[in-house]
Amino acid sequence: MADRLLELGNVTAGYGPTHVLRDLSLSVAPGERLAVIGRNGAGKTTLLNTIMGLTRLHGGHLRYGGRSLDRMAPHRRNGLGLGLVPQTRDIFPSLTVEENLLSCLRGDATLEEAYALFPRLKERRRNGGMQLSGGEQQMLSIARTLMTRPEVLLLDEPLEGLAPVICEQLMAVFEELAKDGTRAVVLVEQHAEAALAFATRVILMANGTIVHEGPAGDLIADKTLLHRHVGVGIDP
Amino acid sequence: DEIKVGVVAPFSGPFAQYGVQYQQAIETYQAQHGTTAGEHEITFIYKDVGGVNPDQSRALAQELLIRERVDYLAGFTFTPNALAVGPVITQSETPTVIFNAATSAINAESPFFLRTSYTLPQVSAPAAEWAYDQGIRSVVTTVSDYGPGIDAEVSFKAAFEAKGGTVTDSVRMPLSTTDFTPILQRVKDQAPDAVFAFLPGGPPTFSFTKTYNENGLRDDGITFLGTAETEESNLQALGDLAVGLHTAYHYSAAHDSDENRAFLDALAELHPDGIVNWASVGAYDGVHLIYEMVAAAGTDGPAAVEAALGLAWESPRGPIEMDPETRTVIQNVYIREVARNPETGLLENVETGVIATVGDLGWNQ
Amino acid sequence: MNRRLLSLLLILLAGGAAYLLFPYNLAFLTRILIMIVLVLSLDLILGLAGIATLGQAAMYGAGAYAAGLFAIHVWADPVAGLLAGAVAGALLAAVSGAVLMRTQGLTLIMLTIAVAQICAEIANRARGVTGGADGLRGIRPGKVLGLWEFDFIGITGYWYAFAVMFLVFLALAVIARSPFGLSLRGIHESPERMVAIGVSIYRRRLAAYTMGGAIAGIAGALSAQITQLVSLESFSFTLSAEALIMLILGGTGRLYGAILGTVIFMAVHHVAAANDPFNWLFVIGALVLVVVFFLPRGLVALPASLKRLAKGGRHAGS
Amino acid sequence: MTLLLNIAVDGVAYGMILFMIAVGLSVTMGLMRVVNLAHGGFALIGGTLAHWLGTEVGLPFALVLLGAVAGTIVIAMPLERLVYRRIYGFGELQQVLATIGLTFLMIASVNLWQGSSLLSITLPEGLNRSVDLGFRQLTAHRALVIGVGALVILGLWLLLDRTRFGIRLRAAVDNRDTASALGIDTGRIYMLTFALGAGLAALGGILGAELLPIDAYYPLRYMVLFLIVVAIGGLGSILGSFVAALAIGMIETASRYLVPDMATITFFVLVILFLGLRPRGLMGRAGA
Amino acid sequence: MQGLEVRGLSKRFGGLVVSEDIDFDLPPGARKALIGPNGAGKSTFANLVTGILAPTGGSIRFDGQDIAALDEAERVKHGIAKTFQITTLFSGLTVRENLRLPVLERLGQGGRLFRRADSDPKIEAEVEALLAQFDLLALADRPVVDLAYGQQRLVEMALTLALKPRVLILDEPAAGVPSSETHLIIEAIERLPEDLAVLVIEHDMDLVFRVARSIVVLVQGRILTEGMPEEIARNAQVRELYLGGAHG
Ligand SMILES: Nc1ncnc2c1ncn2[C@@H]1O[C@H](COP(=O)(O)OP(=O)(O)OP(=O)(O)O)[C@@H](O)[C@H]1O
Ligand SMILES: Nc1ncnc2c1ncn2[C@@H]1O[C@H](COP(=O)(O)OP(=O)(O)OP(=O)(O)O)[C@@H](O)[C@H]1O
Ligand SMILES: [Mg+2]
Ligand SMILES: [Mg+2]
Repeated sequence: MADRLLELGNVTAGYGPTHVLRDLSLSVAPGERLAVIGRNGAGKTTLLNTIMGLTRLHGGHLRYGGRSLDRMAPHRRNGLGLGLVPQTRDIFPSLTVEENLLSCLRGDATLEEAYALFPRLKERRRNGGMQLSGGEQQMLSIARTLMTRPEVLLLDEPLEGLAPVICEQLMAVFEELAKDGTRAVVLVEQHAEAALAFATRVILMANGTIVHEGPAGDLIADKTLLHRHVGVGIDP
Repeated sequence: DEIKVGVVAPFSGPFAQYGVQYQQAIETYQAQHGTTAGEHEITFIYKDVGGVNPDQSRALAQELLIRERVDYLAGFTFTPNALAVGPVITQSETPTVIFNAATSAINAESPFFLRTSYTLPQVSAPAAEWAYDQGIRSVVTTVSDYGPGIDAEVSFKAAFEAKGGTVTDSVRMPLSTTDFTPILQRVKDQAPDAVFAFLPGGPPTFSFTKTYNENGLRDDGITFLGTAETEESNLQALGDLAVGLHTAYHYSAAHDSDENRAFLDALAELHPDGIVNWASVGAYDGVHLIYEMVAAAGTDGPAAVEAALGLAWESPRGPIEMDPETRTVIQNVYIREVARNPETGLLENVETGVIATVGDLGWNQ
Repeated sequence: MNRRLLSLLLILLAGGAAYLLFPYNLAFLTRILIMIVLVLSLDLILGLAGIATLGQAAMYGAGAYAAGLFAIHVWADPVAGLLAGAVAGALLAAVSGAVLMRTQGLTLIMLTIAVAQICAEIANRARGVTGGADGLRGIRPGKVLGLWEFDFIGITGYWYAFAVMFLVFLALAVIARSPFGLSLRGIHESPERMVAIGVSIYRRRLAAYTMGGAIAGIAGALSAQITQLVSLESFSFTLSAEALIMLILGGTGRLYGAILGTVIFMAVHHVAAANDPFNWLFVIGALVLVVVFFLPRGLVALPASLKRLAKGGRHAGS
Repeated sequence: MTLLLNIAVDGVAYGMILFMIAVGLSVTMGLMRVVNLAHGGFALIGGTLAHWLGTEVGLPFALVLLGAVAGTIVIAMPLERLVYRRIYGFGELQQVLATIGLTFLMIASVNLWQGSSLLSITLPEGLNRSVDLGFRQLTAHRALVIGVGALVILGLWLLLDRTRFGIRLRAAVDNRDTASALGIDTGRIYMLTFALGAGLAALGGILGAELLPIDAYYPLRYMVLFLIVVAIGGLGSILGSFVAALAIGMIETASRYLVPDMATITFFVLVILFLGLRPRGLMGRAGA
Repeated sequence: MQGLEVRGLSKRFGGLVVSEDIDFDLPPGARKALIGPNGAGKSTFANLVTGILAPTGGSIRFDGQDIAALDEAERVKHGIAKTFQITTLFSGLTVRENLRLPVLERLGQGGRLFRRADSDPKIEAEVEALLAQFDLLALADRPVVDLAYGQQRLVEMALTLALKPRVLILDEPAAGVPSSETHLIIEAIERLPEDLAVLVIEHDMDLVFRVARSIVVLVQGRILTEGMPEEIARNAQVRELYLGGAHG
């Protein structure tokens, strides 16, 4: 097994003809918990979408476990082990909760697993996906991606709209996921505090590029770093 | 010098067949009789009107008159298209020969309209009389619910009742009808001696005749009476189910005469796949009329119309004459029966007799 | 502001140029103008307010019959006839819209079709009034503004139709930038949000539909006066569908698209049908596909796309 | 009494034919949400192939049916790749335009190949015969359509509601990017479903040709009819289309028995009333 | 009493009870927060009050008047407005146009035909002020679709404020907004007119504790408790069901 799961080299990408990401390089190793922090519009979502193959790649290259992703369709990337929880949740509205989960079921994954993680979903399993509350949708979105058994889990603001208790519980789940040393988690999070507490390594993004990269500890130790690079501070 | 004739007809869309047939008939006539009449060279200019589209029809007529400087107009498959050019041709005094449009009222719209096709009363009334003479006493009429259909119904009924028969039921079928089972089942339940039908050509005719057979009306001995339903361009598609259907009409491609055979042969030489039907003969006779008018009066419109009135000639459909009053030809109406030609194996309308020689019976209605 | 004046000027110039360049095709040019008015009415409803319809011919036909009957039985003045057409179109739109505007999407499309079909059937059955399938004849419009008689060549007809088209365009250009126009675009973008800022979208949509109906009625009235005959085909599905194709071809929501799309479609049709009527559908079909794939926003986007192409950029995404 | 029976029998028969003809559209437009005005075009292609195979090549009916449906699918697949694949993501209006353009091309092609006259499809002798129902006759052909229609509705229900394929299809339609990011091969699903829709269109076109005869302008002539069935049934619901087709068949048949001359107005007024009251149709899914 | 008074409100979806017998007051000037586990029925409650959903039972009065029969648009006209939990904007219009629309409608000018939408200096000034308040000036002429999600949340807030409501319901106003920028939203809330009644639904406890003077806790469609922020933070039941260990 390579010591790097995911590698991005000089990636330039965006929606249609516009460039959002500029010349961005990054790698993710197994067992890593990587946090991505940046202002609104910095390109965090675009970064995850590009890894997943949902944007137009203008330049650079992506590799996963040594294989090139550049021209690979999203579903095959998922097959290789990439899993994305999108920021906008994107529940399938014409499917029930259970069907939403079934549509992604892979390998040895079972519905019971998802329901154990989010008992709420079990109660609502016959409901239409769009009838869920905001937080329930977020749960479903996370559970759905977990059903695909990802090796690298890409989380785009997964705590948004969730009750604080659930947030704590989820963070523990994500941590657990990376623990066995074969998998990795990439977390995009607005709340720097939560992100730093979770991550082993942090990248700061602004204007589509990485402006700082380093161990989470550095940023916790030196609070001005955050502020200098992305104007994001930690609340007192 | 050159005299131009503008032909306004559908050359595209679902009715393109009409335009094609006009053009083939015109070319056939010119192949047979040359391109000059008197000392005039005659050329035809074709314009595509698409379908029922009076706006386009009028615009094309104007374009032909102003830009192409035509002296005669011809064609016109649909009544509104013909009516729309009425004011124009009256103003420009342009003789206009209608190859097809079959509503009586058109010719009243302008003195420059001449018609070499037929009108609906002209064929439906003789059908009624023939039916009575065959011993048919009760009839249900089933017509498409629009102008021509209603014209057919009214004149059939009037003629049939005048003879002493009874029309037990008159069904008007919406144009959008695709399934004729309910209508024919209703007819069947009434068990009349015959059913008289009028439908626009194409898909409705196809479904109607099919349903007539399949629902057992034929087996029950209810005679089918029609007019254009078995016309030649649909006939082969109708298949064996059409055999034995009776229609009263002014032209069958199977008409037994030297003129018709010459016409068919000449046309087949130019267009081996060409189908000949009433539209072809309407155009063919129309061209003949135009040649006569040109020879007699050149570009003088009123004089040309004057020369056309009362003109008689032998057409592929039989003897015809331009009625001075109605400006529609007086012609024979034949009773026909569909049968397979033993030689070619194709279906054809076999004429079993002339039932009347009439002018436009709808003129005074 | 200057650009807008410039483009108005351009339309005027184009009108004059067409007149001078094609003096023998005035009848055809007039048909294009009438069609533009109809397509403009569609742009108001569909382009701005996002009301999808395949039944605009209902209002067109109502306007045509109203203007025709008005000229025959009441008064032959053409401008009064236009008003009659507008009123008929608006009335039909308001009445049918009262039900239709509660729906959207495919349902709405089907309802608009149904309304047009019912109108056609009523006109077909009321033969005594409308002439049925033979058409309503005997329309003899008087002089335009008491000055210009409709002439054989079609000069009066052309300028009359052009003036009407221009005024309609102008009115719509003003409406498009008005608060009302903005609110229609808002409804188009997000009806839920529009309700949340306190707007009865039903009433707004109904108002727009009625206005569109009036304009379509004017187009119908124009055609009745120019052709002097109204046929059942003025209610036809084909007419509605063609108007829609012309609009999308040109580009929705920008009014110029309506003009461009109509002119191109009808001109291509005219030329293609004249050269090979039997196969002209190939030409139109190909044209339509090319536009969808290379100019998804319609022909109005052509200049921008060309500019991008000239700059060496990649081709326009959607 | 006989009248009621007549209406029931003819209504079901007619409704089943409508269903057969519209079900393909219910798949492409209802499930795949692509405004597929070219549906009739595929029925036309199927019908034309059937005409050609039957009358010119001279194959027996079963082979004609098979060959024409297969042929239509073979034509539909590259079209899906070339045209449809690129318009799925477009707005409705662009889809209208593209599929109308495609329809024009199909019409023009058939027109060029076979002309614009009726293209008859030869039925085997057996299907022209009538089945005696006791109080009246029904053609064997219609009986066959009823049978095939029942099979189709059953098969589609199993496929769409009971299999993973059906769930994935609906997911892919709801949000293509997300579905694909979650590992669903949306391209393949779309292509297969489209092929299914086109095949059903061809099958419906051929089996329904007795009522809606095939000619080059078939797609435009009957477009409204197909759309009405799908709209009444509710977008996205095959079962809805089925019920709608039967209901329409009944209503049309009844009005043609009882008030033939008012049938058109009656029909459209009922359509307006129904859709006015139930804008989503019989069984439409939300968000349609 | 004035302001919003809700009595015995309940809502059921089929067999599922989502709101049960809720009594709730929101007088002018109130700053209340509604918190509770996911699916507790908070958004549903907001939707009942704004008229997006029809209640199964109970009454809603505003300034003494029964508004239960009014539809959503009419309630907006009465001054009850709400932001959407999931952003719902005029995505094809520019930010400026997004803000102009509600201002026009509020002033009853939305139906005017023969003047330009941007020709009223007073309206334009108001729009500019809103743009400035939410730091959106640089993006004012971009279509909203082009904005990142967090930026859209700001437009969402601004748009609702443009209605100058008397009761404002904010459904997760800070969702998607980075912690460094929630202050913009908090400040916006703090700058709201004193007599405006505000109800915030939020899972961001920092925001809740900053702006709320009183907190209502909703669990399984019922009001569990109501109290001052400190009380709620100390309430053991609330901590177990909702807050967890982080906020002590
Ligand atoms: N679909 C799109 N089309 C065009 N531009 C887009 C699209 N989505 C985002 N952008 C632009 O790309 C840039 C980066 O957006 P992105 O969503 O990646 O930011 P982000 O860092 O995730 O922000 P947030 O924290 O608000 O989620 C923004 O300037 C945005 O305007
Ligand atoms: N239309 C509906 N049909 C059926 N159930 C619904 C419907 N709308 C909401 N629900 C259910 O009602 C419950 C309450 O939903 P609501 O959106 O009010 O929750 P909430 O408190 O806002 O939660 P969150 O904090 O996650 O946004 C949820 O469990 C949801 O599944
Ligand atoms: Mg983001
Ligand atoms: Mg909520």
